[in-house]
Amino acid sequence: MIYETKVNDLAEEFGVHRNTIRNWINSGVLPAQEGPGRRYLIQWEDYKRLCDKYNREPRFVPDVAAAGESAAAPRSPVSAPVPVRLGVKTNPLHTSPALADICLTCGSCAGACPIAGVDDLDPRKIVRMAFLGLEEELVASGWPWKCTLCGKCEAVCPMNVEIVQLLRQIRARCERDKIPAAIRKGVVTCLEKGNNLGIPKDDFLALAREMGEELAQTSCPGFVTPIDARGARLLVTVNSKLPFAEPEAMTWWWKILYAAGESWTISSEYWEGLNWGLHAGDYSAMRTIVKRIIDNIERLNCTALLLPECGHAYYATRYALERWFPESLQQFKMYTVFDLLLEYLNEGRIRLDPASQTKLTTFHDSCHYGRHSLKTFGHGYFEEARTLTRACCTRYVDLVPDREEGYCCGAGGGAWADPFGAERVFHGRIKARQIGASGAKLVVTSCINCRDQIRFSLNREFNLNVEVQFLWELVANALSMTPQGGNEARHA
Amino acid sequence: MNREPVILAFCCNWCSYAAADLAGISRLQYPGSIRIIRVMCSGMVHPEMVLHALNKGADGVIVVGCHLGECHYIKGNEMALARAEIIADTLEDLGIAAERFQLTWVSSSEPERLAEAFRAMSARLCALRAPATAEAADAAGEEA
Amino acid sequence: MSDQARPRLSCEWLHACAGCEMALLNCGDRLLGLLDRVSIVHFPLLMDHKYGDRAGAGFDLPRAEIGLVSGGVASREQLALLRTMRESCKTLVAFGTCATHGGIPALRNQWTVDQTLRTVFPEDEGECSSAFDGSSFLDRVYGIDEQVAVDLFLPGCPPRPETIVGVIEALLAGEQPQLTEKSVCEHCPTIRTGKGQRTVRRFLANAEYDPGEPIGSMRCLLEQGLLCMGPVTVGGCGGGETPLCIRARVPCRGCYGPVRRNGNQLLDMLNALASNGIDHRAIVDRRSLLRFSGAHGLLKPPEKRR
Amino acid sequence: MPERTMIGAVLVVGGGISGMQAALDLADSGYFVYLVEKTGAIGGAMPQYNKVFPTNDCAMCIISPKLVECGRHPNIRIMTLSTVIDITGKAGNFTVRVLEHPRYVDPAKCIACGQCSSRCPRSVDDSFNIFMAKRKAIYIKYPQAVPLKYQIDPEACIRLQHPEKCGICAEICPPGAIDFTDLGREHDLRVGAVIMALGFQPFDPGKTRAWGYGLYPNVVTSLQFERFLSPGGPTGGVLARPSDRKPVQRIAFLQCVGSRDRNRCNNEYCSTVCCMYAIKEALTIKEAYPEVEVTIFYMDMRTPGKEFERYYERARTEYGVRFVRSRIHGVEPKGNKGDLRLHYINAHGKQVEETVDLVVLSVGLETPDAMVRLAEKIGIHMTPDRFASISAFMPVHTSQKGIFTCGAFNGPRDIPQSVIGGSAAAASVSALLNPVRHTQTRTLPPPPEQDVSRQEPRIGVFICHCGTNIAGVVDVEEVAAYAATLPQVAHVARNLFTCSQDTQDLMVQQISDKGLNRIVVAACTPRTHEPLFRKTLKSAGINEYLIEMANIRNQNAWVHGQEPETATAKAKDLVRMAVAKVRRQTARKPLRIPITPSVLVIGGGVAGMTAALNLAEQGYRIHLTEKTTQLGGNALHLYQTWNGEHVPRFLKELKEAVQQHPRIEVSYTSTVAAVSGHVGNFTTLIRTGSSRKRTIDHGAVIIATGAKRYIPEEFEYGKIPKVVASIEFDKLHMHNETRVANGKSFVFIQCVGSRTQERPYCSKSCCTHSIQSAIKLKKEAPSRQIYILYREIRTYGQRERIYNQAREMGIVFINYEQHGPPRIRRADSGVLVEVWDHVLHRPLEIRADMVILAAATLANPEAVALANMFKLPLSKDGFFQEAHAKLRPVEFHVDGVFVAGLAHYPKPLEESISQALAAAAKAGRLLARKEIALEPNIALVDPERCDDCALCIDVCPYRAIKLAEYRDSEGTLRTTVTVDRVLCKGCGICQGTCPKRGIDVAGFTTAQIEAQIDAALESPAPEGAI
Repeated sequence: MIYETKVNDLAEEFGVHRNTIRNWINSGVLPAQEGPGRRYLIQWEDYKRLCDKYNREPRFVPDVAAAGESAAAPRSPVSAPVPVRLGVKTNPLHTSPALADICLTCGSCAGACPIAGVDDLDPRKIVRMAFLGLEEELVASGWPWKCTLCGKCEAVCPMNVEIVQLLRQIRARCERDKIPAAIRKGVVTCLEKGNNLGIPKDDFLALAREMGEELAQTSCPGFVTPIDARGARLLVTVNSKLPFAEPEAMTWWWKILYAAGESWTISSEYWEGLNWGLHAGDYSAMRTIVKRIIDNIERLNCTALLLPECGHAYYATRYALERWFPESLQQFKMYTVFDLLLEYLNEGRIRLDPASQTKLTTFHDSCHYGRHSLKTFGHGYFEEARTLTRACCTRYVDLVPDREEGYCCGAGGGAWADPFGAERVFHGRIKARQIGASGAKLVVTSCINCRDQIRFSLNREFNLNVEVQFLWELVANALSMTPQGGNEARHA
Repeated sequence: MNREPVILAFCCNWCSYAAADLAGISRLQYPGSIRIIRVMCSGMVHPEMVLHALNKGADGVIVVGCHLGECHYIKGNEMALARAEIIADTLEDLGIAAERFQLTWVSSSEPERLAEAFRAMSARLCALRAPATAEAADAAGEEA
Repeated sequence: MSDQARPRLSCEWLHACAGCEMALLNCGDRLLGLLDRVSIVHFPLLMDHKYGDRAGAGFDLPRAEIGLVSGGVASREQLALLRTMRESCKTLVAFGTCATHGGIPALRNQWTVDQTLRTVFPEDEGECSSAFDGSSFLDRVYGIDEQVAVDLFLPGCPPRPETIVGVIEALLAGEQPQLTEKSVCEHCPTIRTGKGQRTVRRFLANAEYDPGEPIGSMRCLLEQGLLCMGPVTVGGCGGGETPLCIRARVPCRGCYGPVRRNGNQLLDMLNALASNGIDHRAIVDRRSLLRFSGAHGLLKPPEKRR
Repeated sequence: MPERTMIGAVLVVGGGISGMQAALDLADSGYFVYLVEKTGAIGGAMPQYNKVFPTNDCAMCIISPKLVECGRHPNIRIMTLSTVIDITGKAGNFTVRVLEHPRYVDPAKCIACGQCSSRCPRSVDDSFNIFMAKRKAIYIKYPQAVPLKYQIDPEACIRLQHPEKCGICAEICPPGAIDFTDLGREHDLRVGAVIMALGFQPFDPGKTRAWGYGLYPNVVTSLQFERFLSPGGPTGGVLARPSDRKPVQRIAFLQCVGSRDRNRCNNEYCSTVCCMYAIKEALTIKEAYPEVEVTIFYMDMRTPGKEFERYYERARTEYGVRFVRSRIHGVEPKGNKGDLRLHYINAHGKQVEETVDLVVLSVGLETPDAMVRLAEKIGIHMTPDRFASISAFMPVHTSQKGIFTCGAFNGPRDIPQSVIGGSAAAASVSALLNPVRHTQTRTLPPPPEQDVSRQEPRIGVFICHCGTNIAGVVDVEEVAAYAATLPQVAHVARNLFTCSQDTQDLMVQQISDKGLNRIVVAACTPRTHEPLFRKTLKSAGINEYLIEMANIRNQNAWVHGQEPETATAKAKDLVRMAVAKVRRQTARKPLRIPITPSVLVIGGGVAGMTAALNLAEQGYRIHLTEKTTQLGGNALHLYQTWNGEHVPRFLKELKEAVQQHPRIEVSYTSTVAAVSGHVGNFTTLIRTGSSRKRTIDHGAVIIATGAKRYIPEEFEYGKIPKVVASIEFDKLHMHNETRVANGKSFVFIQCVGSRTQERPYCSKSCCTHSIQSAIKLKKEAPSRQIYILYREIRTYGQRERIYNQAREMGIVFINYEQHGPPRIRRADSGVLVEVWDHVLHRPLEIRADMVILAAATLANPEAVALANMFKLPLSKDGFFQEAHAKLRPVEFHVDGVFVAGLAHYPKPLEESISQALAAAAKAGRLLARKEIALEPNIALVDPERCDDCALCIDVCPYRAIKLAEYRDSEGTLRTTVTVDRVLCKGCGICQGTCPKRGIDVAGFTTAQIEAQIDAALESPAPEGAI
């Protein structure tokens, strides 16, 4: 039985780009023969296997296969799998009814999840398995790691089942040597060496100073990278990926802080702005990393904190603060990027020129700043992001859907670092489709994972051909650097 | 003259007359030569009334009752059904085309079904007329 | 009373059997009284009377106050005769069911003249056939009221003698004769409950009854499943007593014609059966229900049926 | 409460169907009713609907007679634009402060001519059409509104906002009804009782962006969709996409929007009605547009009501509506052409993405905040779901004595439940205020009637413009001129709205001025409006039956809208036909017979006892027959109601109350042996024990014969002792029998014997019942493993709470619909149950200590005999078939007989009690009249023509025709056909049978029909006739 189709049709069917289909064909993931009229001939079994892989209802079902596939037909006891014995074991995942018991099995979560069906699993099945006590199977499964913990499932659940929490618990229960190597390594390195990539302190400090000098020469006269500036108001962390891979990206924030006349500092120790304890389900690591930041604030006598690059880092830190160090939140103010930028804008400390960006621009919500913050902390940073973006461009368009209903870029929850590239791209197909449909040529986001996924992966896989910027990159480029009396004075 | 066939419709108060009202509410359109006579039940219509109407020049007669089993009066429509057979027999004996009489069921919520029955009957009667008209035309031609 | 002074009675028969005339003669003593009061000016069955120029323009009939016409109209000659009767009589009575509704001869209306002739006089059976070319036949048998205005309808096959005399006497007295407009059932004493058989029994089947008991203890024949035409047939045969056929414990055959002048015995009977849930299709030849009233276009030849 | 301080008037708050029903029942039972409605017209939500399930009746058509009835009832005072501010006093004697907001139009003057509206320059969104159409600032709520009086929307009115501007309406209003100075008024009403029928509001899905409501034009709510389907709606009943008016190819219904959701809203309850209305809307589309693909996305199809399951099945199999068990998480646009994308997981767990043209959100019901506040103010307790808190045993009583409640304010419910609630509340009020019955009501004596039988017909023809409905198509003037040429027509008039109150007055005047004795109204349909005109004739002093209507609107102007000439010609024909018919119309008098003021209640279960007790409190004598030796019926097996109330205690009190009531006589081991008589005067033979018989005379009868339970044949029932039926389990559980006490693992299996091919109906109460048992088991020992194997969990309404509670407690719900029923095997020390999981699609194995089968409720087989005796229809499933599933839920077409409880259909206790009260209300309403007027449109024998051939006797479906014996003047025994005036319903089957026109239904005689035929065919010679 042969399924005859075109690359375009198949791409549409699976929601991926035709490049991805070609990649699959070329790499042998999808064995196919080139047929007449730019069509591909695919064996039904291969096509079925692909559908099964993404658990999609095949569009084409040959009559013969359909007869054998009828779901309503009673399954013969011979071929039936061994029944799951219920009620035999108690379930350690079962810590609260809100994690699974209350589930209506309505399917909302599975319908909303961009990677539902991958590995024949979806959020509903995960919840059901947890509920029915199939914990070992769950922990052994790769799915909780392919999941970006984007929380779309949770947002749509009519019963408020805490699916993300459940998945974190599953991740946490996984043997440490079984979790994806990159994440494990990141956490371990961070704990041992202070940052995920193990960048030595001297290298970092040298680079920071050097970049500061460059900035002073190009656009911010008199700028000096403030390191361990005691008594500075604001402690700013650094995502280790930046000094490692694109140091100039650090300076966008610096330029803004400079323009706003902020009193700020970077810590020479434990400057890492990532917290992969969250992704690893390793609460102890998470706590340790946050404690380091608290220590830095106390040591440098700061009164405010900014984790500038990463949605998850903000979330993990805020979460840890509320959970383990609630008193710290009394001592300093924790800014999101949006809070800080809006404060500058509203107080007139920075001025932005919308004409600096004329491309059709859109904003992509980071799950952690948006949905998760809304759910956990009671406020999602949706409108702030748009206010800021709109202030820096002439033409703006929203992605549909967005805000609370937005889709993950596909690289959250540590997935950018994980070895599940195919699933990550598959996940990102919806984001790519959204961006394509919006017609935007510039995508602005507030998280480095999102940026990287869209900029490097989705752009390539889906021929998006869009520019991707950090929000603060956009802001930095839109800054009107007219001489402001107080700026230098304050730096001096 | 191309006149629309005159059709008398006996509609029962509970279903078909109600459907005819609803056809109006729904703004369904049907031929303007239908004349509805309200009866309480399709079982009220004496076969003689059908013949009388046809003898008096109606082109067709349609009796419309509730669906079988749904008669407001338990079994009036079954009665109408039994009578429809004898009406058909009698029409045959009288040499009147069977198409001129019809019995059909329409519930109070099926205005479209009623309108369609009217339209269909009108069309059937037109078709019936077609050969006759042709003959008449021939005859007229001969006379001329 | 002198012949001159007495009102004149004219009697003519058309497509008829003479039964009605025989019934008139069968009224016993009252006939004598009647003969004293009328002058019979024309009565072909009883007395020879020249019709005048048969081949020419028409008939020459004497004028009369009362005209009785029996039989339906089946031929051109009968039609001409009827018209002459109409012209010559002041009050014209349709006499007997053939005159009022066509009667038995109107059973012919089921076929065309041609078919009738070919059936009755098959060509290979002698020369008789050639004698009838059929040209003198009308297309069907008519009740006389279909051709001329009729003043009084006196149905029956034949009408009851006493009723005939009663009608003539009433007319002589200048009164409107009282004829029942109700059905045979009116004076039928059989027991009716409204709960009948659901089937029609074969015609040959006998009614169930106790011969020793009076008619009034017999169950309604229709309810017994016998095809009794009583409900759709105008009464009068029993003269206010038990109808004649019922007296003989056989079902009414419908010989007085429909209970309402314009009624259709076939339609009414079938409707009565159908309404009562009786399988009317079990009737072998339904058109035989019009055996007495096939005129007025109620029976038609098959080819005319579309 | 001393009787002398009690007040025989009642306040009904809310003019929806429930409130209207309560008002009508009370007003006819001898109480004066104030019907307070906050909008400008009564009717509530129903007028907005296109059709109603499962009968598919046109909603407007079935409600409009009730609207009119309320509108003209001498003992109902409708107060529109009014709200209750405060209630003080106590049961029997309340003072209610009502604020009447200004209408700015004097209802006494307004003739509803519509000129104001047509000239009003200000258009605003019409809330009646859910903002999909416009209305003017001066408007009527809907065309058939009662009262049909215009009102000004002060927010929209230019004049009221800017005193110097506009005011056009006041300038042109013919009767000068506009009054911009109108002020609000406060009324203090003194009443003995209050009924709160506050109703509901549809959930607003715009509160969240997920469904795209308000973002994408092709996402609509079910109520909007209802308006789309409605012929009177914004599209005139044509289905088109809101965004581009293109035809629709694919429609998706999303269920549970605003219901069963604690995330996007706080409505945890099930809204009860959405499944059925979605099916109804789907069916309506499929009927009109069979090619449209319709999909309903749902969690559980909740179709537990009578005939609901068949409706669902019909939608699925006959009409091809697709049902997908999957809750849709959200709606996204696809492309920019208006298409919508749905992504969901199908029953097999596969991902599916679909594109549809239109998404219909099946929005739930909720109590408006204002109503919650009002309830709080007057001290009515509310449930966590924000509905009135009621006991299952007293389903229309609020926490405040003397204040009753009904309709959707008591929890989400459908129309029949609301109607039942309205009647039940009326019954409860009747019982409370019985001592002061008839003290506040008034009866208007009819004017003396003149005898027109010897007069030459003088026919008055009134031709209605119906605004532009008729006059916009038909040349009314021409028709009027023509009508004047018809013989015996003495007067012709044209009216803008013949049905308006002012025209009625005019008609009365003209009948007297011109000496008219027969009336033709050429207007709309007699089905809705004839009663109105009859009343007018009556008040003009001529017999109310001397009228005929020519239906020139519904059956002419509206169906030939494009052909004005044809329509005008047809209108003439219709008028001529009506004139021909009315000429032969004769005066008729309804037969008035006294009523025996007692009621026979058959069946001593909760329904029967409730009805008996209420009627006894209403002051009537009751005879209650019970076939067993004790009262209680099926409730004897019940332990608690869904919300945990203790049934045995309630039952004991009820039994005692019934047994001790002086006006109730109970016959045990008794059955009905024979019935004769008719409404108002039944005579019933009761057989007690094996031999004793007695005869009872009664005016009405309530059938409450209950139901029986299904004895399972499946699931090894009867073979494995640990497999038991739920009712047996309850007994074991109540006594804590060892199997239960020691049990660690319990499996409940639902739908045993229900929803099968043989019994395609849902037994309605089993889901709730099993869940309750499960919760109780779990509460006793939380370590117990409890599994409920189901097909659809049907915890409708606020019962959803216990479903949620059960899951929260860890009870496992497994759906066996897809993979087939569970398999039961005997195991060493218990039972092995194998079933496939509906999420994982894997087999599960449960070692159960007990398996409990939720067995079906079956119709009582004895119903057949009873149905035969009372000539009542039974449904296909053997339950009594009520007169109308929607609006006459306890009545039959046979008058004076009512049904309640399980005899009608399986239902939970509180619904049985409600229905019993409703049946009591109907019986009480009947008996309160003291005598009964029987409709005179019945068969009459013409002795001139009838000759007793007896052909008509057997055809009569009501056995109303008999042969009576009599002796004629000569003393001979003769028979004659007679018609029982009470039994005859006027169907005319006899008339269609009689070969001699010996029997005719008055008003539809053969002579009249013949005259109509002749008149119809009298029109200009049919040239070219076929």
